[in-house]
Amino acid sequence: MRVGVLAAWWLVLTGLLVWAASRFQGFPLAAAREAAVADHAFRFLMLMASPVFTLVMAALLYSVLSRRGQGDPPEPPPYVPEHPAVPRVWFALTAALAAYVIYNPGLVGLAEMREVPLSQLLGSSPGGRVRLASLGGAEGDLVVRVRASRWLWQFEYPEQGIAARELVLPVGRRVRFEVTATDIVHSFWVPAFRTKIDAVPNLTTYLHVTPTRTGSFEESVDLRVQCAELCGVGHALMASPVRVLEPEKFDAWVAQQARR
Amino acid sequence: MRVTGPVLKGLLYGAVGYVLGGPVLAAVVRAAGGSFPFDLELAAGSVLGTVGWLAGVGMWDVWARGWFGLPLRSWPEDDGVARYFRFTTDHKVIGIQYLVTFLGLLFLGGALAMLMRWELMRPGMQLLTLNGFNQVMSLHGIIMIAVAVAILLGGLGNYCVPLMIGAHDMAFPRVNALSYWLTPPVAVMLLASLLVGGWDSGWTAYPPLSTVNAPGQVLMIVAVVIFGLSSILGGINFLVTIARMRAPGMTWGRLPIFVWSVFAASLLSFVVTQYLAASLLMVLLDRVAGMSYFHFARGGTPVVYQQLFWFYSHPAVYIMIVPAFGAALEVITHFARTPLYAYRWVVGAFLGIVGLSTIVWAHHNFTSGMPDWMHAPMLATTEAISVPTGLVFLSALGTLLRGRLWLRTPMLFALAWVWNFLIGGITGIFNADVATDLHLHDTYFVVAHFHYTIMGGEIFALLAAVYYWYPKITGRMYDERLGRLHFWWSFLAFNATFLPMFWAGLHGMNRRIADYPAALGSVNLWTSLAAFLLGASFLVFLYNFVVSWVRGPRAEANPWQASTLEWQVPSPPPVENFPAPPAVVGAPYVYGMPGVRHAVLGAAGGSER
Amino acid sequence: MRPDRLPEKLSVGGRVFGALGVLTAVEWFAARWPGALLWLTLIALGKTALIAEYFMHYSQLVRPEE
Amino acid sequence: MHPAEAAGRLSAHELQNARLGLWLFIVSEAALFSAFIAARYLNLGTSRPEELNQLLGLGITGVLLLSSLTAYRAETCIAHGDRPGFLRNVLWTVLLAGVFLVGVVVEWGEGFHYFPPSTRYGTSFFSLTGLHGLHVLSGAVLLLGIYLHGRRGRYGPGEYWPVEGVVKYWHFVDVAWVFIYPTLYLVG
Repeated sequence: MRVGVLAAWWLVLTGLLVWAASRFQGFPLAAAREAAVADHAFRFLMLMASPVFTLVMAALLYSVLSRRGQGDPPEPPPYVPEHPAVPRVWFALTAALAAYVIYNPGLVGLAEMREVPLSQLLGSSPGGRVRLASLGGAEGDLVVRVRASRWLWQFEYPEQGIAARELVLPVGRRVRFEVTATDIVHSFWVPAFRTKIDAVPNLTTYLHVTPTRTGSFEESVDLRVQCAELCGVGHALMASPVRVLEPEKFDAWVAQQARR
Repeated sequence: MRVTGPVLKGLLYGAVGYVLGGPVLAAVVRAAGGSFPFDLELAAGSVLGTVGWLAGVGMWDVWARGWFGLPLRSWPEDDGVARYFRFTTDHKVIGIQYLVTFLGLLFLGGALAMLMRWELMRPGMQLLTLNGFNQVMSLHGIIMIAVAVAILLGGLGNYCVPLMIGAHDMAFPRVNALSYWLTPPVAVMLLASLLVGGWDSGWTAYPPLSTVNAPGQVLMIVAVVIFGLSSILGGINFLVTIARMRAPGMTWGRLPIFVWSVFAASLLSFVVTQYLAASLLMVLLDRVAGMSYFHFARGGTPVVYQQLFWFYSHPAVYIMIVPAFGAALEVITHFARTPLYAYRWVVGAFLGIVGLSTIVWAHHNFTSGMPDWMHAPMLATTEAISVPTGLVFLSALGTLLRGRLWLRTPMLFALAWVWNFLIGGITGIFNADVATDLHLHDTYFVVAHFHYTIMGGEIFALLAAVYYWYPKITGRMYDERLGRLHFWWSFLAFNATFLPMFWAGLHGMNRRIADYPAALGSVNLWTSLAAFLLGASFLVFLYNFVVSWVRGPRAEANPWQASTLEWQVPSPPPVENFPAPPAVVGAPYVYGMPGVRHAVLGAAGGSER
Repeated sequence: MRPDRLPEKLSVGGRVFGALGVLTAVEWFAARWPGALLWLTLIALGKTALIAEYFMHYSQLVRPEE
Repeated sequence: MHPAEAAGRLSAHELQNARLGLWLFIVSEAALFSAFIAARYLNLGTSRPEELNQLLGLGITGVLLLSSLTAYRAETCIAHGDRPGFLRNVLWTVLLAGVFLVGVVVEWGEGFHYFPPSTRYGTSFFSLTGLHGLHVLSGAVLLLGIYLHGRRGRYGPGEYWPVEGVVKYWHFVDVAWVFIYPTLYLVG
């Protein structure tokens, strides 16, 4: 076996893949701070995975192209004892790589998603009034109560005293979603925000999102609330449009809703 | 009648059992003024029906009569096809029973997948109703899960493990037969659920949906619990067999790697399967006994189900994939004509996977509303599992690079396994990472990921193993040209089907939906067309499998000139496997070591027949 | 296995039963101590060990002649 | 079961296989109980109602422990060839199992009144005692079978695997209760 040829294969393939991964643009619309975190983690994982992927590819290609035997079956090659260091080095390298990926983007990305320092990752979430809570710190500039039922979404704005069947948000403000369900488990997911949380009966879950650009469902299908947990007959169709507005337009919308 | 007698008797007893345990019991209770919900009627009927089936098919005659001090009865001995329709204790017959039954279910599940892809080919509803799609999707899921758990362990594990360790049979031959004969009622119940409204909660059966949907859910629960029992009994049987039935000299360090993988998977299955049974039984209790585990109106806590369920169901994927690792490495080492590289590290990796897999379950629950403190540790343990898995890759690649490759059909499928599982494994990292998983969870990205691991990983390894052991099992050779055609066709179609699904998932296509936004139309059209090609490729396999068994050229004892024990006896092996216990004297893979042997067979055995 | 050892073996069972009874009594009071769950678990594990060792002959698995 | 096995005649190798298999089965069963016990804590922590009949709970716990002793005595007797002692002790074990079941039924009657299955405590109480009760019932039936076989002259020193197996299973049923009792009656 010629290690040099194998290494050349590996370097060439890695170069190609890293180039492709770093230029990868195939993300859906990104309309929130959380989307940027997720997409960054996604791209970073692609970069980290590239050399691993190409190493296996190179070995596979090299062995198929250069290590094919003659004969039916081929004469076995003379047995050479294994060098004991190889598995140890492999183990150490993969363990180090796994440890790094656990740290970044794993724990780092998780902390960024929650907007908390790394040291607080093991803490549990806010509030004595819920036994189980979910992702995100305690505060929000705007509270939206999300109620899922078979098969529709309802959004309440308790501070504004209004309710709607369409999710309308102001751009640039941290929204605290308080999510629950009236019947069975649903999941609150906006693809353009890259995050979701289950809507569970007898439980309130939390999700924090800061929209970073305006837009609407009419412009991009990614701006929709889509149920992501199988909930029976209407599951596929359980979606609501999302609109992200400039703050003043949002205030106007609130005022208009309040009059109705 | 000689062929179908036991099965007909089993069906008759099963029907009687169902009627007595279900409708008749319900009528009696109702006549006495009690209440007897239809769900309970279905559950009681199907349990008693299964008992009746087992009694009719042979357990009464060859087992239970002894408990009452009566002489045992058995059906007349038969070498022909009839023995495959009997309660037989020969592990080779049971292995073939498993293999053929679950290949049939694999094709059935595949046909259901074709239905789904037909519906998903274009946006809007064409072929199925919304509810019909959910039922087809659920049925596809649970059938394929059952296939993935049982086909490699129950089929090839049963057939090969006793042969590979030099035993005459499994440790508990009758328990082995029971494990198999428990599975036909499972299939019947799953299909019969369509008669009572089916069920639409997917194979995961998350409550509270599964506590309030159609009665078909009850049949699904009973079926899965019974299947779990079969899986537990099979696991115990493998553990005792491998621990205590090895031939003289077959030390733990000389076990073929496939045997080790079966051992590791059995270690998992005999414990964690109980958690699946428990979580589904809780759903059943909610339904039939009015309990409040998960039911929303009675203050239940649905999140608890997800913890218990995944405590089984994540290790379950290792019950599926670890034997596939073993089978693929087995094929790779024989067809690379060199000893398996880093054998001890792989064994350690299998056991490491077994250990780690019990502390990773909550990565399925990142978005479920579980306590926040669970995210970080579960993320870490999940990603740590890539380290032992990496050792499996090291072993495969080291063996390939040091060998002289013999590219026959089994080897081609084993190489495809490396490619497919690599993609499946790497995309798993994206699902283990919270920052990316919050978006990707419950999307087609996950669908693509687990089809790459289970279909691309396990089923491709299964195909490698089926082609590899085909001459041993059937005594005939398959058609090599058709085998290669099947390989290239299915490998290309598989990747064409599932690679685009990653893109669809990233772009907002959630899983288990009958309809999707029109923007996702073209990727779905492509996926559907590729899926039909993939489905069609299996017809080549089916043709090759059936026709070669009937008309293929006779196979020699050892067509691959392989070193392990099962190849040192005639194809197919005699009933008693080895005329006398073989003496194992060396490592399992002794290629390129002149004069070194794995085993010496007894005087009457003879390896070069 | 000599028959004359029967009374001796039976008395072992009696002593184990006595120990189990004492542990159950301790359990009854341990439920009121702070950190009861931990104590109760430890006591239950202790009872399990007694039953597995003396009643179920756990060691037979390694030493078959028992 | 093969007549030879029904009488308990296994080779030493088969006996060790059977023992290991039974132990693995017991570990598996323990996992099933542990799932239901875990659900009790996950669902409602350590809270429990005041109306539990503590005296009855303690009583049936004692009865079950005592039945383990008689089961042990039965196995030891047959191992030493004391058939009358064996039969007497098996019968005592079955009797104690019956007393235990009667106790559970009485407690169920009270339970239906104070904490029916639709309440969160009732859910765990009835499923744990029910699951365990089914094991007690099946164990009692098996013990009865052993008794009937034994009365017809089966089993003897060195050939009593069915007795040993059923008795081991019975001890396991006792161990399960060792965990269920504090879970349902004592914590909180």
